[in-house]
Amino acid sequence: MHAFVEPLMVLLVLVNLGLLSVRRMAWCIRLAGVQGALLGLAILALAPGAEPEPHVWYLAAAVLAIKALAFPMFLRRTMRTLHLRAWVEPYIGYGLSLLAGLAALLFSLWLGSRLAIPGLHLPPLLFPAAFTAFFGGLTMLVSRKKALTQVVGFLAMENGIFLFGAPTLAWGSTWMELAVLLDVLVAVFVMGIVVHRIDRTFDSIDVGLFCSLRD
Amino acid sequence: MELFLCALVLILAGGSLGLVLRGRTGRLAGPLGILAGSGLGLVAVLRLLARQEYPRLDLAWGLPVGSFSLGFDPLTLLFLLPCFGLGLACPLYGLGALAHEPERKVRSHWFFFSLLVAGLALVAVARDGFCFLLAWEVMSLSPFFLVSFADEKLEVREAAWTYLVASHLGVLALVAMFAWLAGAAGSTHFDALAWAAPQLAHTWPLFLLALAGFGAKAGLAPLHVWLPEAHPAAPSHVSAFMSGALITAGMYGVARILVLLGPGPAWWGGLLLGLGLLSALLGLAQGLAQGQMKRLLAYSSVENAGIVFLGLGAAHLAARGGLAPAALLAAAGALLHVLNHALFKGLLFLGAGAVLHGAGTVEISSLGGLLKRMPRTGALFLAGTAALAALPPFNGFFSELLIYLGLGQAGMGLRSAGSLAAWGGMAGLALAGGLALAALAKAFGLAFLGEPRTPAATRAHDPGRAELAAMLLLALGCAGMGLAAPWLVTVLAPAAAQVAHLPGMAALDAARDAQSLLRTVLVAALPLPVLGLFLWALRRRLLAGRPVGSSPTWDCGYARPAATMQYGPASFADPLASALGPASGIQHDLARPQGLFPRRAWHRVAAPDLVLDAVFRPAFGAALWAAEHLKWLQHGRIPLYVLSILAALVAVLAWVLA
Amino acid sequence: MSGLDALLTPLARLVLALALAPLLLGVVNRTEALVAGRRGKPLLQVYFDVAKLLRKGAVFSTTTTWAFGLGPTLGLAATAAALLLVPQGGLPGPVSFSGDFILLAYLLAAGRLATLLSALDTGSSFEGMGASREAAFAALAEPALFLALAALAAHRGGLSLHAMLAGSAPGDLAALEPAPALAALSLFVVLLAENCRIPVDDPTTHLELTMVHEVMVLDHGGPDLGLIEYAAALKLWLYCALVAGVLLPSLPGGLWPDTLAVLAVILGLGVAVGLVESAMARLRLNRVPQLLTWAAALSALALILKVWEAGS
Amino acid sequence: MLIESLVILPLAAGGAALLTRPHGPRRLLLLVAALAHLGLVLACWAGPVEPAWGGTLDLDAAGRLFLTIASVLFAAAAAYAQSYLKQEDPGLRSDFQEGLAFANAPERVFTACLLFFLAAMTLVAAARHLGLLWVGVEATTLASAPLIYFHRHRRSLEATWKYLIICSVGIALALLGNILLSYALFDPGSGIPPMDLDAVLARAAGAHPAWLKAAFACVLVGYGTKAGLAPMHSWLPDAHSESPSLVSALLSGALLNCALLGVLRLFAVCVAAGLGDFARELLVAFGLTSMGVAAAFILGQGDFKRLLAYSSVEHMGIITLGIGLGGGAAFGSMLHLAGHSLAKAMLFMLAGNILAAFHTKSAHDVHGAVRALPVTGPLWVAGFLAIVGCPPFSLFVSEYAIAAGALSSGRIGVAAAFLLLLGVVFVGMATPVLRMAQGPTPPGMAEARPEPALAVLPALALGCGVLVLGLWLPAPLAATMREAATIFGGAL
Repeated sequence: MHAFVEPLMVLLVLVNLGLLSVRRMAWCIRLAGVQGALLGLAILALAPGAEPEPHVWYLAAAVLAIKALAFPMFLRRTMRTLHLRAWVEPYIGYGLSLLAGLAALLFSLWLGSRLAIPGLHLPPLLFPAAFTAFFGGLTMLVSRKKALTQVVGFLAMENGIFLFGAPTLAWGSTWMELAVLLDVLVAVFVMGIVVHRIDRTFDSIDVGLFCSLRD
Repeated sequence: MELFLCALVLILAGGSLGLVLRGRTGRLAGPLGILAGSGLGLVAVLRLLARQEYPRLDLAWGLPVGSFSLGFDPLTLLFLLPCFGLGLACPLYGLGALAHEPERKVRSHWFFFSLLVAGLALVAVARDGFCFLLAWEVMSLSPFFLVSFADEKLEVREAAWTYLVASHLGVLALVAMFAWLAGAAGSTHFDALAWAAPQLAHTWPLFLLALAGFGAKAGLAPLHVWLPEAHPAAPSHVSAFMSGALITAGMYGVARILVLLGPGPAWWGGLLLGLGLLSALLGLAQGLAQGQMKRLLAYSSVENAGIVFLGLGAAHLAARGGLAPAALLAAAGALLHVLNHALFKGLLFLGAGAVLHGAGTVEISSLGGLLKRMPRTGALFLAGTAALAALPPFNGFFSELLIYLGLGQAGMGLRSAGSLAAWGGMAGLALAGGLALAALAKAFGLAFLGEPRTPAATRAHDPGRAELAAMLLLALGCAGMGLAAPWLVTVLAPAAAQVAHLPGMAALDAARDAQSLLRTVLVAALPLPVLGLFLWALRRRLLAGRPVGSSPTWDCGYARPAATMQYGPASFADPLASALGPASGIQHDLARPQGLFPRRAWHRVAAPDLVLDAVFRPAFGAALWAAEHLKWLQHGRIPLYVLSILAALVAVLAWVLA
Repeated sequence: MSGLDALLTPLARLVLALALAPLLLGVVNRTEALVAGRRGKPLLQVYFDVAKLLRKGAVFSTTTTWAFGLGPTLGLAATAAALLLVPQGGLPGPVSFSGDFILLAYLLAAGRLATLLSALDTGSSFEGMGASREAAFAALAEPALFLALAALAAHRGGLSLHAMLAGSAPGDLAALEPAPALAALSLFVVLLAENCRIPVDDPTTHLELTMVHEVMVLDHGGPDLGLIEYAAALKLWLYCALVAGVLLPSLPGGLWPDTLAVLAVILGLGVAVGLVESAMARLRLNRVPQLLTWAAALSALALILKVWEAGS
Repeated sequence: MLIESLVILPLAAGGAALLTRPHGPRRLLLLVAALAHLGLVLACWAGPVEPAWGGTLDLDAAGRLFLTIASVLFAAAAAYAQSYLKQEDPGLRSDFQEGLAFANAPERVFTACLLFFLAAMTLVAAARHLGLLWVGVEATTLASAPLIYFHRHRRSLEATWKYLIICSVGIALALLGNILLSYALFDPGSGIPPMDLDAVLARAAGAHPAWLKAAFACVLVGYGTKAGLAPMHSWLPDAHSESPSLVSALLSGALLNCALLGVLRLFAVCVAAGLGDFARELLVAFGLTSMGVAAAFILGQGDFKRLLAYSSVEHMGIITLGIGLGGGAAFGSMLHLAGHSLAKAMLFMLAGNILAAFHTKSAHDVHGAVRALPVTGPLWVAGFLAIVGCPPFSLFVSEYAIAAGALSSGRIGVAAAFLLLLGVVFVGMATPVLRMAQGPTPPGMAEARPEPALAVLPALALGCGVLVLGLWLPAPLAATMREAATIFGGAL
């Protein structure tokens, strides 16, 4: 499985950059799903030993089910029921977002260069891939107007963190990762509910409208 | 010690019972508790003073910092006197003055009054820095509630706010000072602090912090700004207590810190002297310009605080220059002035309260001719005025004389800068004396003499018995302290020696000299009252049997004189105010009559506080302005909020890993 | 000098002062008249005036209270009590102690307060005006007086008036040394201000708007005015005695030459006052503070000179 | 059993509340559950507590302290809720700020979420596993979001969304920090240890410093977001001002502490790894920044609930600063934590009463509270004095201890800034608070209308608590605080 790690990481980075540059909501959600799927695969690929242990399989399955299937479905349904317009509506243009993604990549590489542990052989691209996802998600949170895109950004961020934590599975207990996953699941659902509320109250999910609370 | 504790318990119990009980008992429990407690406390203090006993006591303490250590020493005993003395007079006055106020307000009023008295007493006896701070803050907070008694008025609320802010900012300086010193000592006990202070490389920051914190409470310029606001706003017996007793806490603090920090460099004395002089002169320059009696008296408190600090500074300078007798004289003068000031300022504030009650206002421009309508108040007020103007043979003269003598001896004994500082202090004190006379002539002369300027002043009347008794008590104190001055010097000598770090023997000798000197002074001052009485009798004798007519005042032939044409407060102050220039802070608002058919014309004169207007208001305004302009940070946009988190993260990571 | 003499001589000189004070005013008046080319009032005119006033009745304003009587009585009492402290001619006053100048200043202040209150008691704006000016000028004269005395104290090394004025060695001509000379000049200005002489005030004018002292006593008459006039004379004598003390060297001779010398200097000062009054015009009121500040500055200069001298 | 029941009890009660339709019994259930929880927590003080779930749940001194504060506050809030919920109109009504119609969320959901919130906080306080701690903190966010959105109008929705997004981002960062920590503890021999706190502490000495530093930075920013440290505090004033007052009380008094506990747990690891000085620098920097930012927003603040919210930012800054200074200041921080929670909860409850009586959150429009509300008004002033650290309230003791800590460690600049900012905050708070309390009542408002007992008694009780702690610190409590301070690298 280890052979797949490198291409997977490259793919993840590409998906990330894609997330930052797509213009259609549907694609945005789809790419988030793809990211989730790649994450599930990455967990399998990163598992130590020739054949992954059963608990890694379970976790990968759970990740695939939740991140690759449940979230995109849920988000798409939300999009449909809210009759959203198809565009992402950025604060910061796509080109700039992409640049920000590249900057995130560079910062991740720098971070990776500062953080090295003797004896710990992480896949060479793990660090940039995870942190690009993380910072890319944050960039989405910052640069997109729609509440739903912010949820996607949050998901991308979480995916990055999850990816970063994947190698620790080799030594750790799975139940903790499952609990984290569950928490994120609930979080996304709560956010989804609130997005519905926002739409009903404001007739829009443009968070740019959210500026009545300030000093 | 037991007696003292009983007094404290009585005071607090009275206040708390008053808070709980209803009806007449609820009204009376507070003031009676304070009166009884203060009486008991006074007895305890006088007994300890007479026996020269200085007991100490440590009580159980429930906090991990500090300890509940109490103790007496000469300084403590001295500063307990104004607290308990005015604790006898002010509630007595308040009993009468608040008789018709709503019950709920009165009960809480006496509760906070009891906290104030007890807090003040605890400040004086505390022997632990933390315990001191606790008592200090309780003492500082309660006047806020007392000042805001009539909180339905905007100016009262503003004054209370000013007081609260000033006192709290002062406390912060004190917290810093004690925490710093305690950090070096490893304990907050005064003994430990006194032990640790000499080991410190620098004690001057501590001294400056203490000066800021205590000076703000004492009314030392330029930190005096709360006084002229709070005193007019508070009920008069509260102003009297605050002015006579509360601000002595600040003086006590400085004296105590001089004891704790050990003999400091000479410039401390110079600084104290300079600030004292500044307070004395600024207080008078501004006080002279005031048209409101209580504000004028408040500025006079600033002046007197200045005199006390001037004395302390001179004592410090002289002691560092090896002039023990001069140091003792100045220190004893300063300490005696604390007691004197409590008496006459208490008396004058109560008198102002009686005017407020009798005539409905203390705006001098609305008063006049009160001596005929409030003869008792008038006579007592005049006594207070004479005492405050330091006229012999009243008490104020003797304390100022001691300070003058200390300054003079220091001026002759010290060299160069020290000598000039002492002489300068003397000249300044002389100027202050002249200005004080003018200000007081204005306060008494324009309010009590002449013709009433308004109908309200025509209907003025003396207050009730309780109020008069309270004033009489203080007036007798003023006269008695004057006569007892020679003996008081020896009583004060231990405390003075403590403040100036004088060896016991030198202090004792100097005190003995001072006593015999003051006896001579007393004798030399006696011709004034004796001759005065003789001449008074002579005058009556000469006029008896001769034609004595009465007619309106000679007005140089003016056709229709009116009472409002009398010299008013602004016109009286004008020559001095224009001589003093901007220091008096007088502002004219003049609209001249214009045109053939002039409309309204007016001339309003006000004298707002200079420091408040020039320093504190702009500073607070600038802070507010900056805060308003920082508020865009909370703009309401989520993306930017997340960005700020991201920025924080990147910044921290970059700092951590770089 | 025997013990009894030590007590009696100052007392005798005090009595002399009490008796001759009105004469001093007469000398001032006569000098002015002579300079102006008139014959002037008799030298003893003030005695006649006081005596006549004391025999008269009085009219009191309906506005006034008992405070009205404070000015004449306490004013005179304070001046007389202050005179007790003043050394005249090489001898201490009847009462002398370290710091007696402070008592002197505050006794005079007490008299001033009494006068101010009497003036304000009438409720007239003229008298209020006078009181206001008197209070202002006196306040500004105070530091000049204290600084001058401080300079003398620093010069002669003592804090009693006796030490300041007569503590020097015989033959020490104070007027030739800078510090005492400056102090004397300053004291002389204070004398003019405190006694309401030209250039501060014109005691002979009858234009109320320009007066200080005279306008304060407008409503007094009869014995009251008599007491006030006498007190004014005593006050002038007192200040002249102070200035004379600075100027006069201690004479080696006996009691009589000494007494005569001091009387001569005091009366000479009266002539000087008269000459100043003749030679100068009244200052504008708002210039008076400047004059007093100058006097204080002179004394301060004297003091700084002394301190610098002692330091080097 | 004790610890499990502490978590399970509110969970079960919350479930039951969801199912109970009638208002009376459900409100009673809330109170009973709260009191039972408090009783159980007090039982934990009796002696050592058995760890549960294989040692992942255990109460050390810090946990006990944090849990007790949360439980006490919850009990007070539950009592307050009795009168608060009774006053709430269930139907449509008009919003006093914008005039728009809105209704409340179902009370069942509200009550249940309250109880779930308590369970989550208990979990955070008792967690001995960093992962579980993270889960607990995230759970508090999720349980409290519906609480903020109780009044279903636009502004509370906006506040809820901001709360959710910003806190989620923060907590995600904390997760990143935890993962970084586990890498930091990598050892070629045994790999990466489980995130059990004891195991982590045991291996901290051999941690890789750069990774540990990065981990601490992430956790500090992450949990710090939730704890309301500036500049990550932006959600806090909105959420506090728009949520019902009793929720604000819990958010400010209990939730912020729980989030801070997350930071402090990792701080303890840093100390154990010998990186204490580095971590302290960060804590001091964030503490002072929070105080400064809060001071700027408190000055001239016109909304009294936002005022209280910013004051929470300030106090979280103070606590962080105290921990960062170490020594006696760390003890001061623990005491401050308790004092701040009690006082702030008290103030929020009183703010709720004032809001109910005056129908405005503007500090300019409220005046004469002392006259209009005879109990709330004076308590409001007392609460103000308590929160700004006037004696005899306990915050004075703690602020003194922190200032003393700064000075005795020679950090004069820090002490000066600390005291200066305290002064600014005092001025900033005194102005609106006293303006509200004093003066005549607004026209048309009756003087002195008595409040329901349950609307003021909880606040009164909390106020007495702050007062007592300022005069007398019970020995077991003092010992626990001392121990907690020691856990976080301080010593008295």
